[in-house]
Amino acid sequence: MTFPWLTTLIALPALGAVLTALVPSGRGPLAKQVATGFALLTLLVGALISIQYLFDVDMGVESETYEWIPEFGASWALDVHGISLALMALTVLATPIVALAMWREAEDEQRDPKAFFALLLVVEALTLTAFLSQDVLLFYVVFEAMLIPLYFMIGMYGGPQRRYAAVKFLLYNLVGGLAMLAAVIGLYVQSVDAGNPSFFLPDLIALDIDTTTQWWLFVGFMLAFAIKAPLWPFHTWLPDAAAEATPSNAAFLSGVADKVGTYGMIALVLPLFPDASRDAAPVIVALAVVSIIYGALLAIGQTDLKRLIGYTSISHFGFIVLGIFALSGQAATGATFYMVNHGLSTIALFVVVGFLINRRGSRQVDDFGGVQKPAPKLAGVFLVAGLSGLALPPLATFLSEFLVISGTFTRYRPAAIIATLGIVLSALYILWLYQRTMTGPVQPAVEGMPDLRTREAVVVAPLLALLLVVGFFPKPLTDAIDEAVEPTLVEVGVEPPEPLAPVAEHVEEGTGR
Amino acid sequence: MTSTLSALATAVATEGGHGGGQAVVSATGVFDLTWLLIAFPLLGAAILLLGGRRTDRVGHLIGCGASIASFVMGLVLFFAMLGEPSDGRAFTVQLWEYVNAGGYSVDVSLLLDQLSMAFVLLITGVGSLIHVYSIGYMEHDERRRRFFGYLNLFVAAMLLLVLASDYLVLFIGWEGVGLASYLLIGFWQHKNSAAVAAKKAFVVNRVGDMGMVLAMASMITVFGSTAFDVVFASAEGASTGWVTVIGLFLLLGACGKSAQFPLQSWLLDAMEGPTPVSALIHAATMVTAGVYLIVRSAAIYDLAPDARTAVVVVGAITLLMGAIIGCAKDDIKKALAGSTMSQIGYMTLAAGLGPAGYAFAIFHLLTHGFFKANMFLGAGSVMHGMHDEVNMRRYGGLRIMMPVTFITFAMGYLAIIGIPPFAGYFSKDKIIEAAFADNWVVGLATLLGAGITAFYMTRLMLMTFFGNRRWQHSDPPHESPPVMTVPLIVLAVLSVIGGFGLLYLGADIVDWLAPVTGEAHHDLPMPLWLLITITLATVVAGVAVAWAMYGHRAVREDVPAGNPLTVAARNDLYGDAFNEAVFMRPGQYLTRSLVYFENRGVDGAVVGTATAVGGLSARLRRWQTGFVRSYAATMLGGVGVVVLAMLLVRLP
Amino acid sequence: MNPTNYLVLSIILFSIGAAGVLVRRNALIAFMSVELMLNAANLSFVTFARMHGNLDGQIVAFFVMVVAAAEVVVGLAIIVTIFRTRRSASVDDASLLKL
Amino acid sequence: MGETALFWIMAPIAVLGALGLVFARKAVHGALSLALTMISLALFYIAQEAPFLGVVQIVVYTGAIMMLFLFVIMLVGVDSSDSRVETIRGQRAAATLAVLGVIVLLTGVTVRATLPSEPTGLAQATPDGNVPAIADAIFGTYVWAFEVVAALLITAAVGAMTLTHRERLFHRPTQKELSIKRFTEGPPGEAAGLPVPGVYARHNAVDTPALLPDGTPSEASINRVLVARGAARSTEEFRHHPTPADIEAGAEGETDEPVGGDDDTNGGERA
Repeated sequence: MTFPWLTTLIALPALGAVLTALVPSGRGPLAKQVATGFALLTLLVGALISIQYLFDVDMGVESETYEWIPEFGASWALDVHGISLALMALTVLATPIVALAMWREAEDEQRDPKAFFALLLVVEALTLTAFLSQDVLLFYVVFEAMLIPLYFMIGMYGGPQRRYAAVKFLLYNLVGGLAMLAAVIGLYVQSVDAGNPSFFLPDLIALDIDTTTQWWLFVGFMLAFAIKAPLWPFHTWLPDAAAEATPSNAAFLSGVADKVGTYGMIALVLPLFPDASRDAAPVIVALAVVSIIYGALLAIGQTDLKRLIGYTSISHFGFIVLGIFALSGQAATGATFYMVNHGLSTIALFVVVGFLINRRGSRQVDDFGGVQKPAPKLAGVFLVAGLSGLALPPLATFLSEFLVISGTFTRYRPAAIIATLGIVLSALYILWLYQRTMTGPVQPAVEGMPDLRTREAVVVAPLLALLLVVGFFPKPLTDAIDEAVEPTLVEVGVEPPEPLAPVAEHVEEGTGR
Repeated sequence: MTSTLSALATAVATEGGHGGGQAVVSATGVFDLTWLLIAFPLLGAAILLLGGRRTDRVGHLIGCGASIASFVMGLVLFFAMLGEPSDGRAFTVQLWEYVNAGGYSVDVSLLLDQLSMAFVLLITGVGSLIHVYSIGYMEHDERRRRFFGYLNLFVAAMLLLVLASDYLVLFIGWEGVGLASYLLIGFWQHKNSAAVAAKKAFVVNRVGDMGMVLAMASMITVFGSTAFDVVFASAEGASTGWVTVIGLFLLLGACGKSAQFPLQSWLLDAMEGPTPVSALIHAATMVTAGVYLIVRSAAIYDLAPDARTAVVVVGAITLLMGAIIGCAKDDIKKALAGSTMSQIGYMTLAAGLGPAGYAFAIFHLLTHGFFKANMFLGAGSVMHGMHDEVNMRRYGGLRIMMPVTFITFAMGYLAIIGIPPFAGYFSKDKIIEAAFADNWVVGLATLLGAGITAFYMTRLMLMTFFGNRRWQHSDPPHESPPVMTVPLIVLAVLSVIGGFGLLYLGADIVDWLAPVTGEAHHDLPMPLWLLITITLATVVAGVAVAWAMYGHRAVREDVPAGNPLTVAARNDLYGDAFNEAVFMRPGQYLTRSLVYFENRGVDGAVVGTATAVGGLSARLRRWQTGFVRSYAATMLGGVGVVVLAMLLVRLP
Repeated sequence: MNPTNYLVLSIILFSIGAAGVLVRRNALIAFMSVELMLNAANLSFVTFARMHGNLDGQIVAFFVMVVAAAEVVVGLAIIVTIFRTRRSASVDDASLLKL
Repeated sequence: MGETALFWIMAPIAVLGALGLVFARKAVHGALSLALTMISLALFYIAQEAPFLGVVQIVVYTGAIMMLFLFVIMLVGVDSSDSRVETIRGQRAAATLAVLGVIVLLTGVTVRATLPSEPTGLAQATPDGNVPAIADAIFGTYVWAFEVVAALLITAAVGAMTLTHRERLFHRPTQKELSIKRFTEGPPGEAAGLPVPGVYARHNAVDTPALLPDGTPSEASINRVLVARGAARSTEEFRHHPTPADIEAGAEGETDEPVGGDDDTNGGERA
């Protein structure tokens, strides 16, 4: 019996949440320290697990299965593969950063920070469970349970319209969850019919479900994930939530928690319903392309900083979904890689925008102008975060976007060409935003705006540094992802496209490609 | 610098045979250190940009040091390359594996061959001179350290661009120079016009990047790789349709970066940046990246005649457009920018001519790098002395006040209009020859371009350095300090001897490049002497017309109304107006209507559903009377239904 | 005698009890109607116990009685409390459980 | 044979009792009809080999539960009778529909079911007789349920006490305090206490008002509960109409105001 590292990884933030909640009220700083401490501990364990899978060092991490509801064949089954590894790493990394970023947000709203930090850890624990779960019922339970802490985080600590945004967020996702519940039950019934009642993912993947049933179940799962992800036209909760939640909360929501949706698509939907996925891929690809362009155009048209970032996320989620349903190894690897990069990049953007809003006391783009002059470092990190948002090489976002586009190009050429327009539009919304807020004559209201503080620098620096380092050396991560993506695509039954032209012989010998 | 060239020439002289597709070998010895070329400026940029205020005092020295170190490294590599046989001068340096996804793998590796060597020397050489020049030019700017950081970043990215051995890695450098260009155009961020120009440059370049991305995606589809060796070696196996598509996509990318029609509009606005930036990025190096791309992709264009035709057409259009715009501009930098567009049009055109033109494109690129950098820096020197005045109608008679600037500028002037034996004569004449050999129409376009070039450059010279003094400063114009004039002198010398040196001192640049680009001989439709005579006659005619208009008569300080062509040229031939009417305005309407649609349509549907459910609930609420007997009746009815349902299910 | 007769009687009593609950406003009568329904059910249990020769039916009836006794105690206490505050034993007067 | 006779006699009685419950205007009548039904059910239990249950039915239901109902009915008002007008719209229709539905449903089930025409009987199940067998079951198989039910009963008893208990908010005045209060605060006419009702030969009853010395009937002399129920007789009926001679006599002395009734202040004492 080896040490249950994966369960420990989930238990740590859960324990941290309990301890944070137990801190006597009025001792805000202590609560924050406890929460951040546990987030860092989780990061340590997460790093240990990552090292095993990224660099092939045996740390004794193994998949775990414990009985949960044996009557239904439901179990507490955890495992790590490349896709979940990438997202697990993102989650454990993002949480302490977000915790540090929201250090003063609760106080700014005149509220006790205790609950805020405890809820953050709860979301972390649930998100990690979702990424590591090998049991569909467990996945469903945490998928839904995640809504509750997020609902409170948006509804208690946000802007003036926070209740509206929180209810909208909750209702939207509950609708999706309902459809998914029906599909989960349907899936279970399939396993019962096959004589092996189980919620265990590999068992379910091994089932041979007829195409019509697959379609229904596919629609149930996809609706939930498309709302969560969010995919056009199920996206309208995100801009509201992004605008009303506190910046760090919005960062965690769209940077990490929403990845459960895209993770579900690639890790559950594709292997579980290969025939339906193959048949529906053109539709989903079309929706994804619409998301890309639509999100980008709306981002251009926004006047609210946080809403703008929210719409950019919709555009980027479009790329991720496009990559998943392009059904080529390259695009799927790119999409998973994109999830991580988009997480880092969006968190950086939201957090920096949060610094700005916090200083100026306004979310309107027009209230800024010439910030670069009084606060050059702030403008610098804003620019780098923005450049990661527009996928500028060598920042890691570039490679993922390129892999998605080129992988899609091998199968769906018109879709890939239209999606490429997103490259131009993203440059337009980011740089136009930068131009309106950071450059030009200094507005009287931003004169004397303080530059980046040490805590803020500590928050942003690791994100940007990671984007750069991963951008230069993506191979360990993409290899791990690629390894996990390949069997998924084999399950779906698509052949990797062969090059159209025969590769010249001497090259093949010469470079060993 | 001069020693470099003579070394180059002698080296070329010793080199014999040629033919495309030389063998590429793994680097050994000093070639293993090729990465240092990029590492020096990259390190410099990192120190300057992350070092903060601590490096303020020595920032410019670090910047120059990094650039010069890279240049020295380039020289070392160059001499090492001379020691190799002429068909064994291509080396790859494998740095690290970049990515392997779904069967597509990329290595970060560098390719050092004759073509990239020429670029390395151009970039680091001219770059170092401009770094030195900037010490003086930016002396009074409080953000000088940052300026040097950006310049170093640019040099590093540009070197990565020309040294990459994979299109994806090339693209990283490609975007890196775009970023540096964005940062440097918008360097004076407090000016709204600078910020807008920077954004415009980046966004227009991104349109070109679409082409790059799609070209790479096509390569992956067709060849399964974007590595130069795989793509070039397998190109013959691909269908002509695909090769043409790739060629057109690459052309789109090149158009963006090199400001070729239809993506030319950003270059004139880019003059908002500090003048050394205009010299380095927007004249000598970055804007020529498109030409490099086309020449580097020779293997693809050789197989795609239609794509080549497109390149020629684009080059010809841009060459004339740039020249016409250059004729009408009163802003000295914009006039030079028009000229740059036009000259790059020449290079693109040459590159589109296939193996017959590749070498001449690069040749002209190098000489243009010398004389255009010279003239931009000269313009900067003039502006430096004229308190940042850029309107030539406020200049006049400056040759007395700024003798060094005048002389060096004149060298550049004579080079660009193609007066023998200055550099431009050799390179441009070769292109005109090749164009005539290819096609009459294209040849006439290049000839006409040469005439117009002579006209607008003469106009620029006359308005700036001759004629009546139209400036009213209490403080008269003064010559720039030596730190600025020395680079000018070096570049002026190169403008004089560059062309001759590269072509005749020893041997031919065409032979030097032949292992990379291949070689083709062309037959002229007329005797060579006749063509040279015609060309020179055209140039002289252009000069004469300009003299008649601006030397003979006094230059007016106010702007004359001008004929429709002049007005059109002043408005950049309505390129911006076209973009605004066709892309910006409809785009704004689209965005606005989408925002409306989002709020009313998509979100409206959602909120409407919620409201409908709410209304329905309000009605259903009336069932809740509070009367326990009603509830009991409902319960009994419910029990009945449940029992019935159970019976129906259970009973047969 | 055919035991089905008892069952039919039980049905009739049960239905009358149900009707009493539904139509009578007086809380006491409604409550007594509930008791009638319980008794009707008990009759069925006892009948079935005899019909199948299984004592469990009687045991269930026994428990029903005990629970009914407990229910009556609490129910009457509630009725008395309501009567005290409202001076009325009509169930329709206590209709506050609504929006 | 005997059972058949018993059934056909007692079954109509049981149904009549049930109908009486539903149609009785006064709750007390309903309670008595229900008691009738319960007794007949007890007989059915005994007839169906369940003597223990039959006895329990009589003791617990008829004896205890129904008495409890009667007590509460007395508390609420034994005489009050309900109106038959239905106030909830559609309630009667809904009730009819639901009840008919249930009848049809249950009858349908019973008729369709294949039931033995002769009962098996409990002889085999209860070799030692009914009561020991039930004891075996309750304290054997169902002992857990039995214990839970016991707890339930205790809880119900405590709950009922808690529900009906009224906390005294004020100090309850003693008789002594009340009489002191009468003398110190009340009108002098009431110092000796309120008049007692029913002082006539004709109506020696609590529902007739007392006549005060001046001949006016006193409302204060009648119990409030009777007044509230409308069971008290009218005071006008007993008013003494004075003759002219009386008036003269009255004019000589002071005319006392008739003792009016702020009887609420002292009502508590009489009650």
